[in-house]
Amino acid sequence: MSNGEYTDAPIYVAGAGIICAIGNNVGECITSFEQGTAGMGGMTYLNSLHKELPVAEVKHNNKELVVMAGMTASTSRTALLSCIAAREALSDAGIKNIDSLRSGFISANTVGGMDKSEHFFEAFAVDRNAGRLRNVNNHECGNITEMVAEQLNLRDQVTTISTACSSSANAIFYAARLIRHGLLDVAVAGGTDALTKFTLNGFNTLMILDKEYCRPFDDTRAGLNLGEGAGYVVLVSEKVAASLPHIYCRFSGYNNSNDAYHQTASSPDGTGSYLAMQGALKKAKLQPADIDYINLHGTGTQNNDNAEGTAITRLFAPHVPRMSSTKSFTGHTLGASGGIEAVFSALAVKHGYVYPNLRFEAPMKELQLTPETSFLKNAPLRHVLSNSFGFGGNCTSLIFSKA
Amino acid sequence: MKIYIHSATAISPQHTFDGALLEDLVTYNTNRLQVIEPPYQDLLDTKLIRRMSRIIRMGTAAAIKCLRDAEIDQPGAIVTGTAYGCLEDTGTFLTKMVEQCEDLLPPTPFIQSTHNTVSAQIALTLHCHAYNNTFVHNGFSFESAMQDAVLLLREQEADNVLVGSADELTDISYQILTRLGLYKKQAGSNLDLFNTNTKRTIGGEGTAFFLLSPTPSQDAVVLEGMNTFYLSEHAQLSPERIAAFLSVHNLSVEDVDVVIDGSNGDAIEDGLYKFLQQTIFSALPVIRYKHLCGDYPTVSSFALWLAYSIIKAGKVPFSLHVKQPSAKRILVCNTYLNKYCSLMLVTK
Amino acid sequence: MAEQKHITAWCSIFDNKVVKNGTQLFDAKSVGINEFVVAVYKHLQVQYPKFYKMDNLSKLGWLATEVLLKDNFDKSSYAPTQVAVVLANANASLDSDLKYLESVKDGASPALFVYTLPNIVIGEICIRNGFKGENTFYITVHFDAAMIHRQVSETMDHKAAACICGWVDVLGEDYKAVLFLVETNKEGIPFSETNLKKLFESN
Amino acid sequence: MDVRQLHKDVFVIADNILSPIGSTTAENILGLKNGESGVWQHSNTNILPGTFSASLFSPSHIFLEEEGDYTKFEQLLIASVTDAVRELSEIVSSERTLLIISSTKGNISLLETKAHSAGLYQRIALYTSAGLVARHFGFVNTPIIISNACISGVVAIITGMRLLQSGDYDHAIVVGADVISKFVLSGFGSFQALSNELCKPFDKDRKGINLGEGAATVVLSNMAKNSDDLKILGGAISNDANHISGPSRTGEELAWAINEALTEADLTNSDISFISAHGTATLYNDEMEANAINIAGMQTIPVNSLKGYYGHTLGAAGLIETVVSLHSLKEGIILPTPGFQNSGVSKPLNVNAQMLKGPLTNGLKTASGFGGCNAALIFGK
Repeated sequence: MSNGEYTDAPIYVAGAGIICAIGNNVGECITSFEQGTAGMGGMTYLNSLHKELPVAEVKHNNKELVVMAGMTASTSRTALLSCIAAREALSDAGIKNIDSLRSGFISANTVGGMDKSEHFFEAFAVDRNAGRLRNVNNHECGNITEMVAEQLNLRDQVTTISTACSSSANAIFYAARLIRHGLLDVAVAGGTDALTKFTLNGFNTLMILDKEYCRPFDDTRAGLNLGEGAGYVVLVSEKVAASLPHIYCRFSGYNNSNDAYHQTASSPDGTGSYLAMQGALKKAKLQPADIDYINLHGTGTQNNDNAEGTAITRLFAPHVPRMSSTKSFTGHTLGASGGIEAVFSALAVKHGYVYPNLRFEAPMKELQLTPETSFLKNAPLRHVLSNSFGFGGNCTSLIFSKA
Repeated sequence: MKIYIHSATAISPQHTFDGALLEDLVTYNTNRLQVIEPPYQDLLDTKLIRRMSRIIRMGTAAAIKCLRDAEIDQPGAIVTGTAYGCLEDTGTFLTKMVEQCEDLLPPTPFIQSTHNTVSAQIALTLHCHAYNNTFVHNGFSFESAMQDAVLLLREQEADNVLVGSADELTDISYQILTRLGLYKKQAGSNLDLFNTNTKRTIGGEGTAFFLLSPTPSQDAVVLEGMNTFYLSEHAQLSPERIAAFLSVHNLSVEDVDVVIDGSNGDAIEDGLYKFLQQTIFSALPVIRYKHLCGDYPTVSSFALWLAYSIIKAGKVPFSLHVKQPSAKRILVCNTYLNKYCSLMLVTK
Repeated sequence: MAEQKHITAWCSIFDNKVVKNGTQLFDAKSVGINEFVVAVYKHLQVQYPKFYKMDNLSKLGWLATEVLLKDNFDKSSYAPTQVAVVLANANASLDSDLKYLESVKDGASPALFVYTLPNIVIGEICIRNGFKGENTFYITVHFDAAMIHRQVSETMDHKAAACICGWVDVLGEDYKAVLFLVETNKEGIPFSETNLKKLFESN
Repeated sequence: MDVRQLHKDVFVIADNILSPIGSTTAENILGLKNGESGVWQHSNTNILPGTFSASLFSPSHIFLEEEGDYTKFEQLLIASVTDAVRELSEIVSSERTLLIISSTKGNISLLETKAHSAGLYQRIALYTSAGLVARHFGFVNTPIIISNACISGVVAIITGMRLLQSGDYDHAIVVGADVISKFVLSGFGSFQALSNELCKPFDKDRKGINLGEGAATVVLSNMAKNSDDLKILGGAISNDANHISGPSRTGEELAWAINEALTEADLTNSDISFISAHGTATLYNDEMEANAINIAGMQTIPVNSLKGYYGHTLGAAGLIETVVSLHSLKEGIILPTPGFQNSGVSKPLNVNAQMLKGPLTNGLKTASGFGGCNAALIFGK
């Protein structure tokens, strides 16, 4: 707790990094969008019995990721992904004098070191004295963040947020607030999650996993595909931004509201989603018509898309912006999705990208919402809204604006 | 902006929920201290109580009670810290997943294993659409939540914030943490924790919630300051760091009436506190508390509850064995795993 | 006042028959449209290889114009820009649209795509005859004598001395072309809504 | 006897542009002044291999609050007319009012998604859409539908002008619209006529057109409604009689139409303040237009192409570009030609690259299209 003064000073996105099923870095992801190549497929690295379920895996085994991340062999996949993406973001920002600035790492995840804990439990469930302890040593979400913060030498503010699927969106806006309070000059913010049997089986019990490739916002949608990855933005204060050769955009609005309807289901009228989007607009001092593109939460479940679509219609009609769910490419990366989609949103503002919503054919009957199915470039996007809604009714919307 | 704590509620291995301030201490002869669950009927829907796991029950109940004590219907924000999240459900789902070969698994443990379940359940119970966040950063989970709450108030995003922590120790986690070497090899009475002169500590769990706002009231306690130091090489709670922290608030150690320190019975780790008592705190009464609730990542929330309760009650409980009869300003120093250090300063 | 306009010739191609000024010139029983239009082309004994590249709408309009102008139209008495073409139909270029869309599956063909506009038939007629005057293609559900009369009058009152006008429609095996040559200061049937209607229906 | 003596003045008393840039004329003009363009780069392998640039509505764009069973094409028409006649309800229901609709491909996209049947073919027909639109507003007279390739919009205005001048009607509501779907994209793609970047009309690096979708409406009346209402002064149409998909080699046919339109407007080429050209940015079109403008002796008059803002909106192009030009004239500005840097046509041409300001009196709008058709329209104060 500092005595820094809180100001409404602008916050800028200066760097971006991603690893997910459609690319090991930002450039590869954009190429995949351009070519319409989705990341889903059969299970290659996840060792689950539910082979019938398509997943969007990062296309490397842990050994390869260890080399890419420069971390030790026993590191959780969650941390490896985090480190690769966060490092890309930081080097992309190219902040030369970072050691003389106050730098923080605000990261989110939902599984922590669960990939390793699962291993441990296979033995532990049989014999409480069995199982390699090093596999459970970094089970906690916070450990993942700390390992990466140490790798990247980010020390002034380090914390972890876990609010299910909105986790990393909350991390990003918490980081922005820390800068606005004068507690940080630079923050690497976003999230990570690895595919684990735990989450795959968990979502499977909820019967919201599609056995085919997901179809967000389509009338025939039948659930989500799980994915994995990490996505980070580098947020900087106005002063730091002025010293940088390039920035992506301004991070202008954010809001977290709770649906307070059900532990896992969204309310039919999308109250939480509506409040989050409305709150973010208010924060950014914008009208609905100012938004040019919405990166949807768009998981592809009946419930989410219906609630989100209803909220969008309520808030935006008749000026419904272009929209798409990039989860049709990346799968639902849970705690990483808000970070990955924030990167996509920042790039959208910078380069005028609107991403395609794959496999969309017919709008939901009750809602006439048609997402974009082409990849657009050079679109003059002034403001982009990114939605991330999670279990526990946690709804967060972020707005990225032309700098 | 001054931040006031208007109410504080704790469910812990002691009788902390019913208002009696540690009059009768509960003795444990194990290394695992478990919370004493109060009757929940007045606070939660009976049907819900049965469905909730222990951590969700105690977290939600403490939060509701905290709001009632502050006479607030709807908080302006809900922020929770938990290091481990909902371990009971996580363990149940993991075990079933292994034992049943990923087949015929029940959804409820998975749903309730999500780290933000307590925060969400509070919102759900209150039908509260406001800001809702959960920090999961190990020994700083509660401190992070507190920081978020204070920042929200400074931003005027909320009139008041319900902030708290919840962590549970389950059979599985106790076994694993024991194997990882966190707890003492020999069990003894928790009340003798500081007399063992052995390594390691005892396990604990608990929840505590606070209602923070910038508006003063009769019984409110001021949260004057908070700071965290991370990583051992940075973290040494040196006399200089403590003095610097106090001087930020234009105070010196003479202005402090009582210190609550984070000694946990580990003969080596507690060396830090012994050093502080010989130096900066030499003239100050020190309260130790981890023998009451055990050690766990969000244990500093218990210390803050204790500091609040002492100031509000206007007396230091006899059971704490401190000569000081009352305190107007209390400094809470905590360390967890010798890695996460925090300072909190509260005053009348 | 505008000059007197007269219908100086009319022609219909319909129901496998070619009729000019009320006289049947050619018929070919029980053949499909594709064979029929080629048979008419051969019957006319003209050399115009581009004919084979056209879509059926253009072929039909082109053939009807050939018949309409044969022997009785003195091109040299008009400047190219004095001859207008005003046509209408119900189905626009749908016949070609369907064929084009079918071809897209194997790669879109520019040769087919160009015919997915109804006014291309006017282009083919103008290219054949060197007409450079006003030209418009209208869509009406049925032959609308009043509309044609009005639009042709407008064009001829302002710009044109002669106008080829009428109806050309094709969709699959259904087709009908009825064209009129309207000229000023020439003998013929007075150019009126009633006469257009009467002549159209007589076919 | 000169028929022009019988002419009544034809005023434009209301208008609308509905495009990806905005839903009203005011929004569009503001956007254009700010340099906004609806043309974005797209890639969608389901539609075309590679990338293309086009000005397309957001798929979620809501045109009508109650969209009923209207197709997107019909919604465009209805929305555009609704805005244009917002304060003209008495005109809509008058027996002396005519609806004129211009489109090249109308509902053709239905062929891509719906099962083919005789019923569908009827649903697609432009007369079906025209009937629905007429019923929606309660127009008394049967609408006139013009489908004359890319000059349709200009021809529609000329048609409306003449019907008012002849005294047959007092008002004409002229609306044009086209929707871009796989059908049109693949067709222009097959001609190698699509540019994958912002089109560059008249530029030496021009590589082809951008397609666009949109609608526009003008309400013509034989009585002025506002003090600054502009007049449609003259128009003419011609044919190249050269090639069905390539323009005239000489440009003399378009030049003839321009001269005829000038004569009808009782003006000479020196009375024209600016030209809004067709300017599609294909090699041959732009060259032909340059030739025509030179033949008409107008090569020093500022000329612009609006295709860089809207793309080529086919049956709506003539209307959209006329409405923009009318407002340019009123405001005394000549809009630049987005994408133009260095002249790439063989004849001198005063292509406008920067926004110009000054008093303007009369404007010329030209259009040319497949089938060898050309049209010219003069408007002024």
